[in-house]
Amino acid sequence: MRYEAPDTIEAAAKLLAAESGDARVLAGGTDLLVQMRSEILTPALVVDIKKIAEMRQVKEEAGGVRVGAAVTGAELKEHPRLSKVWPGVVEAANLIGSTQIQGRATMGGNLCNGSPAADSVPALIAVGAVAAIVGPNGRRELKVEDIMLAPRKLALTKGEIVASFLLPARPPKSSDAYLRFIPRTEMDIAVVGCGVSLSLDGSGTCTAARVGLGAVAARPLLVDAAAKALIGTKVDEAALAKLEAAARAACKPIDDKRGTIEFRIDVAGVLARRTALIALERARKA
Amino acid sequence: MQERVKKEPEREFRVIGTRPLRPDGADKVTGRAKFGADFKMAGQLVGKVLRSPHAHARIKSIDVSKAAALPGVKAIVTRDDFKDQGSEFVPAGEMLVNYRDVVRTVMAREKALFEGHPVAAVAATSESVAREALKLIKVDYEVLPHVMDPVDAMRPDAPLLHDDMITAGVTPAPTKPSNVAKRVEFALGDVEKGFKDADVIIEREFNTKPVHQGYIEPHACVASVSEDGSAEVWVTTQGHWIVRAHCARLLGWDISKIRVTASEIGGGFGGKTVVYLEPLALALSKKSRKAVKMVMSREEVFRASGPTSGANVWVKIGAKKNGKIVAGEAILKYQAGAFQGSPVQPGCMSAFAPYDLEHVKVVGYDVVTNRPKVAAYRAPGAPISEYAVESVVDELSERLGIDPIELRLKNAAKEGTKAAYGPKFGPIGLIEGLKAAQDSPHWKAPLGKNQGRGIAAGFWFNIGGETTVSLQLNEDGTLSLMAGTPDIGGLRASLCMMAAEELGVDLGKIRPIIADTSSLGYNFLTGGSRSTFSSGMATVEAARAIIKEACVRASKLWEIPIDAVTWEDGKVKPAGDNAGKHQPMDLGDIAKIAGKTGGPIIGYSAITAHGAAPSFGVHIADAEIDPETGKATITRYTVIQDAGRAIHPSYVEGQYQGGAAQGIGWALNEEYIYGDDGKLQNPGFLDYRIPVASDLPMIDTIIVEVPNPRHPYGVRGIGETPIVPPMAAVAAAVKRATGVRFFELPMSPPKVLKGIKDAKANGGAKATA
Amino acid sequence: MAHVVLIGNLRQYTGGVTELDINAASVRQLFARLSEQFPELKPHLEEGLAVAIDGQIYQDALLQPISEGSEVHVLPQIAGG
Amino acid sequence: MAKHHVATTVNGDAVEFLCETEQTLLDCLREELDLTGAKEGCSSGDCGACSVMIDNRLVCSCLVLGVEANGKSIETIEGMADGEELHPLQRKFLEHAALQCGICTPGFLVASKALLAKNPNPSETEVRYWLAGNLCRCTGYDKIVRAVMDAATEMRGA
Repeated sequence: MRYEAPDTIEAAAKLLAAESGDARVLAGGTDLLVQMRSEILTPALVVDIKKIAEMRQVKEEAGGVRVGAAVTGAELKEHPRLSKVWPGVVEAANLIGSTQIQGRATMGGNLCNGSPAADSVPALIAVGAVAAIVGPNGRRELKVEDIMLAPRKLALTKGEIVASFLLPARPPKSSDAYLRFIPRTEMDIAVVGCGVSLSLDGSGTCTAARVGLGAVAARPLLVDAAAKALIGTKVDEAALAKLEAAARAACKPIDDKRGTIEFRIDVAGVLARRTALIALERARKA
Repeated sequence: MQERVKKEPEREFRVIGTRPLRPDGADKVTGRAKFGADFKMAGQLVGKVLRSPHAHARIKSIDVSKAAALPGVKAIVTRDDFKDQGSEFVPAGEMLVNYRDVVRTVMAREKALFEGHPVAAVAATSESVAREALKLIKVDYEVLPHVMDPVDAMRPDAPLLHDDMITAGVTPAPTKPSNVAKRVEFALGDVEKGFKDADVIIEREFNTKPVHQGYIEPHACVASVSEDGSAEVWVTTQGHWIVRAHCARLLGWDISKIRVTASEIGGGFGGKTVVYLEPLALALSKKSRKAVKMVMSREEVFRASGPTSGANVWVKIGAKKNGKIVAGEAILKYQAGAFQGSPVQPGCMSAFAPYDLEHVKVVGYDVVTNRPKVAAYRAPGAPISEYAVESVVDELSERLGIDPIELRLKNAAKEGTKAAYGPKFGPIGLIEGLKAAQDSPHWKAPLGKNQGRGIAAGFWFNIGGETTVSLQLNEDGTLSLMAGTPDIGGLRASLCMMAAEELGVDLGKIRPIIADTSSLGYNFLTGGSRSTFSSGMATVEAARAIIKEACVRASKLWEIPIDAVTWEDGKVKPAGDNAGKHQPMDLGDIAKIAGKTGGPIIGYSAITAHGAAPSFGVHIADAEIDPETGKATITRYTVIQDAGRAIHPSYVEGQYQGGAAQGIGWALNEEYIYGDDGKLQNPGFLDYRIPVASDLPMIDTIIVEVPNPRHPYGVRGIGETPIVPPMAAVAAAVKRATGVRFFELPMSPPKVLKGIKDAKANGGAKATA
Repeated sequence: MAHVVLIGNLRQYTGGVTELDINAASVRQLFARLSEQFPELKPHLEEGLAVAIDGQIYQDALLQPISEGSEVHVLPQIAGG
Repeated sequence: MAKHHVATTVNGDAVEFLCETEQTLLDCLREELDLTGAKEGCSSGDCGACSVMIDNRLVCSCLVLGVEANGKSIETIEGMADGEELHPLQRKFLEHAALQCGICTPGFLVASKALLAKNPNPSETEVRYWLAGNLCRCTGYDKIVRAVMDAATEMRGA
């Protein structure tokens, strides 16, 4: 097994594209190393992208923020502005594993690991994050909700790397939140995850909203019907009831060791309501 | 909160009951302590095991030729390297062992009986070569239908694991084989008669899942066999003499040829009382003539080392309106895994042990299934049966409108009570424990929204057994203490404290070690909550032997008769003025003259310790339930238990708290999850969910001390009882928080939420989730 | 005389007898007498049975004295985790 | 293929070792450098027994490749005591009997030290959540949490 640690993203993409065998990107390694140890993956090439400056920075861009795909959860939490403006994204990223995992795990890895239960993905979807993708044939952009197609299956071609996420600017009185359900208080994979982002006008009416759901289908979902339930309302009881129903209606979960279909559908509604209320509270104060 | 409740006025002790630092502490906080996988021998090879991917399959052939040809592969062993053992139950320390089954557990023979069952082992120059070699071994399997659960396995049409298994304990003996290894029955009085007198009868069925001990240190050993056949094993185990006995038997070697050294042990809880890797490592070492190191991965620990039984339990209890229980009956079906030997017998014997009953009947079935053979786990068998009985007792208290502690006080076993398993109890602390619970601030504290409080009692027998301790008086008056029961949680501290108390020396003057099997006489393993009791008893005897010899040496030196010298406050003194004027001598003075007055002074005790006494516990649990997700959070917890006497209270509290935490995991989230293919789906700490720090509250303890008259310091065993009450206590708390009673473990969120919803749907009817 | 109670499955080897009085001054003597009286019980007495003499459980204690009028229970051995 | 040559700093000392790409930092510490204080409890980042610091960041060394350590600064349990002087956390763990078998102790100590460096005055809840990635099966965590909070108090000079 070869190990390479290039310092430009183009070089990384070339290495990945040129490898005839299985080639893997090493970001935090918190999923890759586990899969290698249990021999689920036996890559011929591992490309460590942590030496690529562009992928390790957080910088302002067009009123929003561009977050390098290899920035760790711990670094996101320590960033002065992120937690204020995109608290949901930061709390989601900080739910990925333990404190130890936080020191390594990245949102790029969380997305590209291709798990429908990835915590940061519904939160990124909720805030309308757009991923910058670099490959052997140059750069392109993809909405986060369009990247994962099915478990372990991404809309990336050979050699393509998610370089960064743009968290676009939002109007004042906007905020977001993320909640997940797990059997314990920590250390579990989400049984259901929900991200909600919303904006209010001066009168407190919801002018824009996005709802992302995780672990309830083969891929993380952007639930338009759930957003519509909120937009144009004061996020009152009636709206929340609609939101719950819409969230549940969007679920196409499976029975597995982490939860039943019935349980996931139930809890998706519960979390959507609870997450929306947190986002609402934050937007009012924003 | 830590409290102590004493039955008798405190005896005056200098050391016992204090909280000194443990003698092995510094090495454990600096990373210097050597655990199983930390030992290394020059030129050692890496040993790895090839395991069956099937839950049940006939092994038609094993071809190792390609693997053997791989450069770096030094030895391969399969079933052909272990001679078969006859079916014969022999006492091998830990209960009775049938070596026909042990040899098949270590290495599959005719059939692979569970996913993860070893079929071959390789020793190679590196981890990667060993892994490569395993891939090159070709095993031809004929896959057979499998059966995973005891009730299914008992059906007449169930796939048979052993075609010669005739149920024992049934007369007349069955003519056809089955998966039921044994039927056991314990009865007192006449239950039918008892139930006739009952005003209320409650009958319930419970189901529990297998749970793993979950020790953080995987099994590991290093073995080295020299050309003359003498062997060294360095291993993490609860009993190195047991490892020696099993290895000698499986390999056909003399016991004297095998020297086993116990490393520091990273948790066992019963799971490290058996052999898995050791015989393989020895066989590989003999073949390769190099040291071989074997370490299980966490996945192997879950797939192939013994959890405790999952079970189906039926309980029927009858009582008078005033709460007096008149009869108790239970049927226990415990899964043993691939080979017979579930803890159903102690499960039967302990089921009703906390109560004074005239009429009891408990029937148990030991059932084989296509899972790893169960191993002991803290109070083996008791947590399952007592969970079921305590849950019915709790329901009885609701039905009769009697406070659950009052109901238990009305029926509690006390000194002189004929135990449900036969003999009369000596002095025990159950009533003291129940009263301490009643008086505890926890029991009186108000509850919040969606919270409920539950209580349950628990019992474990505790044992003694073969024990040897050697205590050497060194030239400078310091002492070296050699014990043979591996120290899992502070044993060395307790032993030194008892020796220091006897000898009147400072704790720091005694250096304890856990000796290897060639340096000390036989010791049964650390288990059955015996180590502080038994090694403590032997330590006291050894200390007294030193005192006796010290007096002899002084009398010789002073040229006065032995009865004219006496031992007082750590010194030998003339008994009285008529004995003449002599300067009292402490152990330092005695040590100086030892060589000139007859030679080195050693206190030695080799005993079979008798007089172990049961320990009763009472746990109080508060649970808060999220009614929308069914998630339970334990918000407050108190453990009350009779320790006899706490030698080092901190480590007694630690046992109480640790057992409670394991029980809470058992109650709420821990379970083996198998697919229809008979493969384990959660062989890791990610999805086998043991409690993490943020899941638990502080765990308060109340140490009740009703001394055991048969131990020099009143010690009872205390390690096992703490895991018995939690499941029923938590279930009772969940019932009171939700109004729904659950009859299945674990009470995981999907089950609890479904129970709450079903109850709403049928207007509050009881869920049978 | 000691009053002997056979616990659990043992009655299967004694033709249903669960209680009897036996003249024995030690556990060894008790086991010998029981073996003579109930040959089927012999193998079980040899491997892994415990006794409780007036409530106190003894495992592996052949030499343990039994005093006149004691109540002796014969029961399975206990191990533990 | 040829092994990687890794030059790094461990507990302040410059060290070099060779490793295969597959080897984790934990493998390298234990097998190449004979630093066996960090333990392997799961090799999947779920138990925290292998906790170490890399460039002042708390990580599971079982989820880091040995080759990634090149040029980094690593701290392990072996470097925690100051000569003969135990670190306050080490002392408090002993005083509170916050260990039974002790296999998880090095990981807990390294993680707790990282916590107190970041937050000298943590609440019980903060301690419990920070340490949620360190499994202990013996103690029920009670005495560990008490030891960490007591050490924090002492270190604050309060």
